[in-house]
Formats: sequence, C-alpha cells, structure tokens
Amino acid sequence: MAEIDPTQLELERQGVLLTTVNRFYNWGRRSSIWPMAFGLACCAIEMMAFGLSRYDVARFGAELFRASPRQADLMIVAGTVTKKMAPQVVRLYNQMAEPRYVISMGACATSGGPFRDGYNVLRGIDLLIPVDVYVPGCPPRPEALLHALMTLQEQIDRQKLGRVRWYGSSDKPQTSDFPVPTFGAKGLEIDGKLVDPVGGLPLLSPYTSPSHGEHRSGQIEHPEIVRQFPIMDPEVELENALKARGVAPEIAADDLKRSVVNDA
Amino acid sequence: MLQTQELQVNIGPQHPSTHGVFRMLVTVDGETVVDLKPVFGYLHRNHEQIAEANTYLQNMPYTDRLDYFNSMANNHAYAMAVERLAGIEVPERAEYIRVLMVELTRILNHASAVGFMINDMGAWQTPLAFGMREREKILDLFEMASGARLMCNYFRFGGVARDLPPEFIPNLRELLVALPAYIDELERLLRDNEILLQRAVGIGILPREVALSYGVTGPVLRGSGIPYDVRKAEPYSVYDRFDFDIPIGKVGDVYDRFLVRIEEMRQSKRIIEQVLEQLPDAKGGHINPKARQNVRPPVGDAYARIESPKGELGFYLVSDGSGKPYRYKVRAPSFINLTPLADMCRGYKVADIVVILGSIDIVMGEVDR
Amino acid sequence: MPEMSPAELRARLAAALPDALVDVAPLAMTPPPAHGPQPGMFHPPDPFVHPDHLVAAALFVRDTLGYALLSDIAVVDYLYAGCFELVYRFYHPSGGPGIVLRVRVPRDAPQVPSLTPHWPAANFHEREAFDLFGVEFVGHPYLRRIYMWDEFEGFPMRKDFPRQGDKYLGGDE
Amino acid sequence: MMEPPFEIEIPRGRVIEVQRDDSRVRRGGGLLRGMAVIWKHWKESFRLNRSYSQIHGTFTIQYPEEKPRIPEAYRNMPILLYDDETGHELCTSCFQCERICPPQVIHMTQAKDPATGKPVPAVAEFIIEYDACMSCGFCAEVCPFDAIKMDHEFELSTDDHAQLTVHKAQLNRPISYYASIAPTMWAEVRESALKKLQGNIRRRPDVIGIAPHLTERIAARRAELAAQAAAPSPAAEPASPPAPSAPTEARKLTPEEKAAKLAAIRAAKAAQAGDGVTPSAEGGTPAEAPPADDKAARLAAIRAANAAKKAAATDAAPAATGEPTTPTPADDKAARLAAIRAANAAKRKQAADSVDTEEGS
Repeated sequence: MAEIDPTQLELERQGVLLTTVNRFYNWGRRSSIWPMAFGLACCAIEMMAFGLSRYDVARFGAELFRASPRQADLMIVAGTVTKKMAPQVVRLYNQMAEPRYVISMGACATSGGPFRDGYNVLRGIDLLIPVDVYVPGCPPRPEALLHALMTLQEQIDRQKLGRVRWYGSSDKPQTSDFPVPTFGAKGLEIDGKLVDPVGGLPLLSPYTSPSHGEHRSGQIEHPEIVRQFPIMDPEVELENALKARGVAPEIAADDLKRSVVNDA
Repeated sequence: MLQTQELQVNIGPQHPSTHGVFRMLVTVDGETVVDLKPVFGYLHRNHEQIAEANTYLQNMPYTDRLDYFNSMANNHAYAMAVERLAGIEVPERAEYIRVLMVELTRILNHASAVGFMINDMGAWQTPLAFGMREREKILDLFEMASGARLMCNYFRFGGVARDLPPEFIPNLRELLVALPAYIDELERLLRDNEILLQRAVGIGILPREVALSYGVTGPVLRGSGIPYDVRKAEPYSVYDRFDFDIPIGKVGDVYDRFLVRIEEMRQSKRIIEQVLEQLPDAKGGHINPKARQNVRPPVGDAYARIESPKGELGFYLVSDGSGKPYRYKVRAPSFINLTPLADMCRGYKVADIVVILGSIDIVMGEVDR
Repeated sequence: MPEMSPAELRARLAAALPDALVDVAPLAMTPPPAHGPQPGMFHPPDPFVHPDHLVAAALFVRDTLGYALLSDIAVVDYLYAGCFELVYRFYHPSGGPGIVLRVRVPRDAPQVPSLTPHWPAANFHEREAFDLFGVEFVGHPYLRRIYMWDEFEGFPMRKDFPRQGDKYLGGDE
Repeated sequence: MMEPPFEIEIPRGRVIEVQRDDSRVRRGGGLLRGMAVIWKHWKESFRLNRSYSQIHGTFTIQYPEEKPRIPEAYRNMPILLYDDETGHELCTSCFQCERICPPQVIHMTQAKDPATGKPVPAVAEFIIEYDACMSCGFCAEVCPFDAIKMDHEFELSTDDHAQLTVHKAQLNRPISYYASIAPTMWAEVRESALKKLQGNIRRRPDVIGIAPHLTERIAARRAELAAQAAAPSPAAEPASPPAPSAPTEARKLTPEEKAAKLAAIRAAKAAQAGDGVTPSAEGGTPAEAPPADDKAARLAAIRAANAAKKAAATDAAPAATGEPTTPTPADDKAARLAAIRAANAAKRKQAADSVDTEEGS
C-alpha cells in the first residue's frame, strides 16, 4: 500500500475540512460521468439503448456521449475486444484524461466471453487496461449497465481527494502510458512477449482492482498465472483428452502452455 | 493550375460515425474522395472456427451474435440450413411464428438503420431516438417470447424454443395499431427534411448493373432498382402464402435506400397482419427442443438463405456425419454489400462517406464474424 | 423463374466448354473409424470445374445462362483427402434456385485463378478465402489479409491450425 | 457484361417504385413538418406511455426506483435450485448442462459417498463462470431434473473480476424463489421435478446433496433424531444448535439409525473444522478455497502449494484430497494423481514465489 501522510490520515479521521471538500469533489465527478461514444460489438446496441429515451441515462448526468477520448471520463468497453482492436482500445484509454474510469460491459469484454477460444479474441480487456466495474451478461440489460454506473458512482464516493492517483500521491503515480501491444506472428505482444499466451485458459487478471482503483501499477505483472478452478484438474484431464483426440503432444505442450505431466 | 497533393486519411476503427469498429483508408484530394480501402477484422471473433468446434445446437446462440440487430433472422437461416441438412420437418405453426419474428426484426432493424443513417449525417441522437423508440417495444415482445432482448436464441431445429406466451398476441395486436402511425411519423419527420435531401439525394449512386455485378443484396440492391428479394425469388418457409410488395428505388442513391427501408417496414407490417390471420392453433405444433439436442446429419452439404433485413443471409454447412459441422460458412450480407463501397464513394466528399456507409447499413458482427 | 438442375448445368457446360469439367471420385472426409459404421462418402451432384477453366465457366454461367448474382464462395478444407474445395454459388436475378460450381485444388499448392478482374463481386470472398485458408487467387488485384493483421502467421481456418482453448478439448459426443 | 433482365415477375405482390418527389421545391416546409412532429412529442411528453398502442408520451423507466417489468421467460444467469423443505438440491450432476454449454462455462464434480467411494446423484462442487456466460439458456432447457434455471437478477456488476466465478453456495436458490419469479414455468415442471427429487434423495447418504448453508442445521436435526431413537435420554443430545424443523420434515429425512449416527459424527467434525465446507466436497476437490479476490487467491494457492509440498514428502494421497481422516483406499491411480497434483502445486508455488520476489524488488 501507499505510504500515506499520517497528518492527512488524522485530518481525515477528524473530518475537519477535507471530508466536506471530498464530498463536494466526488459529487461533482459522480454526477457528470461522460462516457465515450465507443462501441465494439453487440453490447454497444444495449449501450445506445441505455443512452436513449427508454432508459435515459441523462437522469444520471452521463448522457453526453463524447466522440473524443479527450473529453470523456468513462470508457464503456462494450463488446468483444479482438486482438486486432486491442491496441486501439489501449491507445484510446491512454488518450483519456484523468480521472478516467472503465466499465467492462458484457462477457466478451470481461473475459472473452463465448468467443474466448478464438484465435483473434482477447481474453478480457483487463489484461491491458484497468477496469473499475465488470458487468456480466451477454449482453447485459440496459438496467444492468445503469446499475454498473451506480456502482461506479459508489466507488467514486469512496475516493479521497488526497490519495487519488492522478494527483500523484500514491506510491506509484501513474504517469506513463499503458503499454500498447503490437502485432506479432502468434498474437499480441508487449516487449516481444505474448500477452495472452495461454490461449485457451482463463487468466487471473493483473488489472482487476479490488482496491477500487486507487492504485494501479501500469505494468503487466504476471499474465501467465493461470486461474485455478478447484474442481478442474487440468494437468491430468487435459492430457487424456488430447490423447483421446489424437492431438500431438507438442500441441498440448506448446499451444496450450499447460504444465506437462511427468510420469512419476 | 494549383498544385494539389493526395492525402491518406484514416477513418476508424474508433469513429463515432462508423458502425462499430470499421476502418476506412481514404485517399483524398482536398475534400474529394479519390480512393477508399476498407479495412476489416476489428471484430473478427472467429465465429466460423468456433462453430466447427460446437455441436449444431450450440451454434444457435452464436448465430445471434452475427448480426446482433437481427438475431431472429440469423436463427432462421441457420435453423433452415440444419433442417435441410438433416431433413427435419417444421410444423406449420412454428413456421408462422418464425415469419412473425423475422418480420418484426425487419421493422426494428430498418427503423434503427434509418436512425443511424441520419445520426451519421450529424443529427446526433434525435432521429436515432425516434428510430429506436418502437424498437424497444418490439424488443419487449421478443423478451416475452424468447427471454432475451437482443440475443433471442429462439429457434430450434424443427420448431422454436417454446410457444408464444398467452400475453404475446394481444400485445402484438396493440403494437400493430401503433406501427402505421409510427412509420408515418418517422417518414414525416425525415422524408421532406431539406437537410436530409441535401445530404442524401444524388449521393452514393450505385447503378443497377454495377450493383448486380458486385453481388450486393437486400435494400441496397433494391434501392438500385432490382426487385430481388429472396422471399419472392426463392420463397422459403411460408412466405409464398403472403401478399406483399417489393419496393425498389429509381436512382440508387442514399435517398432511395432510405425510402426503400421505410416502405419495407410497411410491407413487413402487412405480412405480420396476415400471419396473425393465418396462424394455426397451438395444438401439437411444437417440438420439444430436448428431443433434438443431438442432431447428427448424414454426410453432405446444405445451403440455406433467407432475406435478412440486411440482404441475403446464407449458411453453408458441410456435415461429416458427426454431431459437429465440418464446415460452417456464413454468407454475410453486409460484408458483401461493402464490396462496392469504394466505387460508391469515389468522387464524393469526405463527409458523404459516412452517409453512404450508413445507407448500406452494416453490422460489424456480421461483416467480420 | 429459371430452374436448372446440376445435371442440366453439367450438360450445358460440357457442350460449351468441353475441357472445363473434371470427374472426381467420392471423397472421404474423416479417417475410417476404428469401430462403428463408416460414415458415407461426400459426393455432391454439382459439376466440378478444372481450376484453369474456372473463369471461363463462371463467365459462361453469368453471360450465357444469366446467373448474374455471384452469391458465395465457400472454401472447405478436406484435410484427410488433401484438397480444398471451393464452392461457387450463383443465382439468377429473376429468382429460382441457384447453381453451384465446384473446384478442387490440392492442399499443398492451392492456386485458383481469380474472378475479381472479371466479376468484382468475388473480391471480398476471395480475400477472405486467402486470409483464412491461404488459397491463392492468381490475378487478384489486392490479395491481402482481410481480417487478421499482415504479420499473423498461418491460416486459421485450416483444419491443421493449432486450436486453443477448452472448447477444443472435449471429446466428440 | 450482360444486361440484367429487369422484367422480373413477382408472385403475389407488385414491384413498387418509391415516390421520391425530390424535384419538388419545399422551401423549408419539410423542416417545419419535422418540427411539428417534435412539437407533438413535446406536448405529449407530460403523460406516461405504458401501452403498446401509443406512440406518444414518456416511456422512460425510472430504473433504480422503478423496477422493470421482466417477463417470466427472461434469462440472465443460471442458478441452482434446492428444495425449501428438505434442503436437498435438485441437481444430480448428470453433466447435461456442462456438455451443452456453448461457451463451456459450467464445471462440476459429482459427489462421492465418503464411506464407499461410489458416486452419488448429487453435486459436490458447481462452478459457473458468470463472466463468460452467454445467457443462452440451454442449461436450463436440457436439465432433466429442472435443477438449473435462469435467474432474473441482473444487478450483478462488481469491481472484482474473481467474484464473477460463482460457486455452488452463491448459486443456490430455494424453489420458492424461482416459483415467485416464474410461476407458470415452474408450475409446468413442478410435479416431475419434485418426483425425481424424491427418487434421488433416497440414493443420497447423510448430508450429501443438501444446500451447504443448510447442511449443519439438517445434520444436527438428524443427529438429534437419531440420538432420540438410540437412547431416549435428552443428555445424549449433541452440543450443536437445535434445529427448528417440523416433525413432518423429520420423518421425510430420517434414514436408518446407523447412517444418522455417522452423520452426527461427521457433522460434529465439520463443525470443529469450522470451515463450512461440506463433507461431501472432499471427493475431487483440492485444498484451495474458492478465491475471494486476487490476493487471497494467490495466498491460498501458495498455502495450498506449501501444504501439498509438505505432504508430498511424507504421504501424498491424504493431503491432496484434503481429508486427513479418510481412510483412502490404497489406490494406485489416486496416489499417482495426487503426486502429480502436488508436484504441479510445488511448481506453481515456485512460479508464485518468483513473481513475489519480482514484485518486491
């Protein structure tokens, strides 16, 4: 965690002035979250419905879909992020000004969804940029997206003026841009390394933000750690399945990047 | 003579006026488009490869996500292809329900397509709000019947997932009261609008010979004056039992395509009324979807096409006798309708590109698949 | 509405372009199973055209027979038989069922003459087939990858492209 | 190029050419007509539009205050049903849903009888990856026991990705809940579902197949009954909290004495362990607890890896199955499996260690 000035902590505890300022500051930001007009796939249609008369996001002060990332506070990643599109998404995120938030809308943006086994599909946008709110659903109802917006507003309410990352008082102020992946022969690469090397496996994302997004490193830490399902026994069952299907062991070893079973 | 230089401009993949993530590499001379190269693949989510790893039934919800405005139409084409491949009969009531759903889909697609096209002209959101308004009510009906607003997943091989709920037909009849007024209102709002005429008349002309040679289908082809509609050309399902007209355009410009869409909504409404008249009873018309979980068609291939709201949507399936398709190919109308885009845009201004693109009415989920 | 059966089309083609048609043997799609019945052989009734005569045959279909809508070009990878099959589908603007021409090319040297210079409708179909299957269309004016980026290696829809993911691990039902 | 045939016959209908009127001079009249439409809408916007036959009026749903009218058939995410009365889950782990799931997000293991090692028609662990679920509803459609149904709850947004991998405890809903959201759909299947459930309960020993949060209560109740049957003195009652269950329920639940006694012992042990994991989950479950969040997951993984490593040195099998008291049959295969698991866990741990050091530096 970041080193926080004890005086400030004390002040916050006393709630002298900062709390009021905080509340005012957060109220201002939560009531005018302007999303970017940025649709990727199916969920974008529900995102439009969420902006139009039936659901009317104007009631939340977020109806102003901005065409430029420079004017937007919120990026709703609405739809499948393909590997071909991912660099652009990161670039757009980099172009947004702080404070900026990301809602990952729908299954595809969150984890690749039904298309996660495709060769051109990124398994979740949180591999590349930090995500504040995830909305499951395929596609989520517009109400679900409104709920996500309210969740985001709650998160904003919890932020402290003195500790938000864009004022640089966190231990790793995020000054640099997020790395934009490049196209490689097998997939997306950052610094010559495959970003989504496991192909078919769900990943534990480095950018999930349980601490409500106040602290983000901006570095891809370890995308190679595989999320564990307690009931899955990938090492054993995978090999059997592959053998049963007559798939060559080198495919099992190289393309699935799962650990090879040694006969003990 | 002034020295000019050609300039390359990228429009997209993130651009408020491109429908989804579509990129165009435009060569301009001043404001005039000299050449245009579409770049695809920003939504290429490997539909066909994943489909070959799925069983036949598992592909049904994936087809929803092809053209995500018209999931019912995609379902219909795919269900027809598998039924043809495996030789499955469809009960009559199910056929009528299918037609009903697809025609409702056509109305909502055209309404929002018109809205989007005007949106691209610069009328930010207001016409779109009109276009999407009745769509919400149709989506309510879809949700009632199938359980989802967009991704209906309603069709099954040899029928539909479940019968219409009892409240569906009364609500649909109420909606049919409102539809003509709604379509008239949309037309009144936009049709004579001088700004729209300025932006649409004489823009993006696609002569009919050219349209035919490019293989475009749907409202784009009909806007160019060729009355080719799969519902009439090769009647499938129960379309041969309905009276409806084929609207065609005169010139083949953006305005014609706009008018053709408006008129098609009226014809769809006519079809729905006839469906409601002829709809057979619910007695024994439905299959239990559980009975057809594992379709294992014999070795062979089949192609089925329908008139989706965007054009001719076809599914080509090859079976190797197993429970999964050996080859699954989608003939996506909006992908092919983009072929003449460069020709349509050449010589017009940069601002016209987005209007022309809007008039083709593409959906990237289907273009890139 | 014009209707033409595959046999009729074959006769018309044989009369007009005697060299174009080839006879092909029924094709096995999968290796014979260890047990259980052998699945049937694939032998569609449509005429098969030699790749060298494809353009002539397609133009014959369009200009003489009037099937002026090139609807679809589908590539099928028959890995076990070692060939690609290209399925060209044409429709008549007056309506009626379509006709199909098929072309088979070997998997190791998939070269087909391009229809695009003569018939622009083939443009994106051919680029897609090139991108996903690596079928080379000789004479195509702009044969580049359409979906994947240019640096991408391999042709993902081929049956021997390494598949990734949980979906591909389950056995056949 | 051939001139296309433009005389095309259309059966049952005409070809109509659209009326363009684009040569007519409008002098702003079109704009005014459009404005009239907008004006009409503004004028009418002060009343509500709640009917399908109206095109005017406000039809905004004031969402957080006003809940949307969701039709019965609506499907968002799958849930698992359990019987209100007996606490038994309807799921028998027949794997139908796992097989049909198009994006393959359903994972489950079958429960095993700890005494005999035979599979029981009940589910030990059930995981659905909500973050990849495509809401197609096939799982609910194919389920022969009507155990998996589609929920109407859509307020699922969270800031924690790992929470979207949902385990059995969070998936369980009582039948009464489903009957309240989809009354007619439940009424259609009620008879057969409950009948099948009764058949399955008979094949489930002790508390296997009971919703996890009810396990203790029901086990305690059973133990109480069993104790009453064995020795009619109130002193023999175990220390676990008394269960407020009706005698009718008890009759339905009571198996033969022996099983009940066994259950009591087991339940007591489970309570001692205090981890809330159902004893039935031990069959195929490695020691890791479901990850609550990132850090905890990593921590758990490390802890499990450590445990596995330690165990691998001494005795591989019991540690890997996470149930040291179970007399594991000297099964070759199981032992090898456990060894592999332990080795992998150790490897994983090394990887995690290296990551940690990297982070530290």
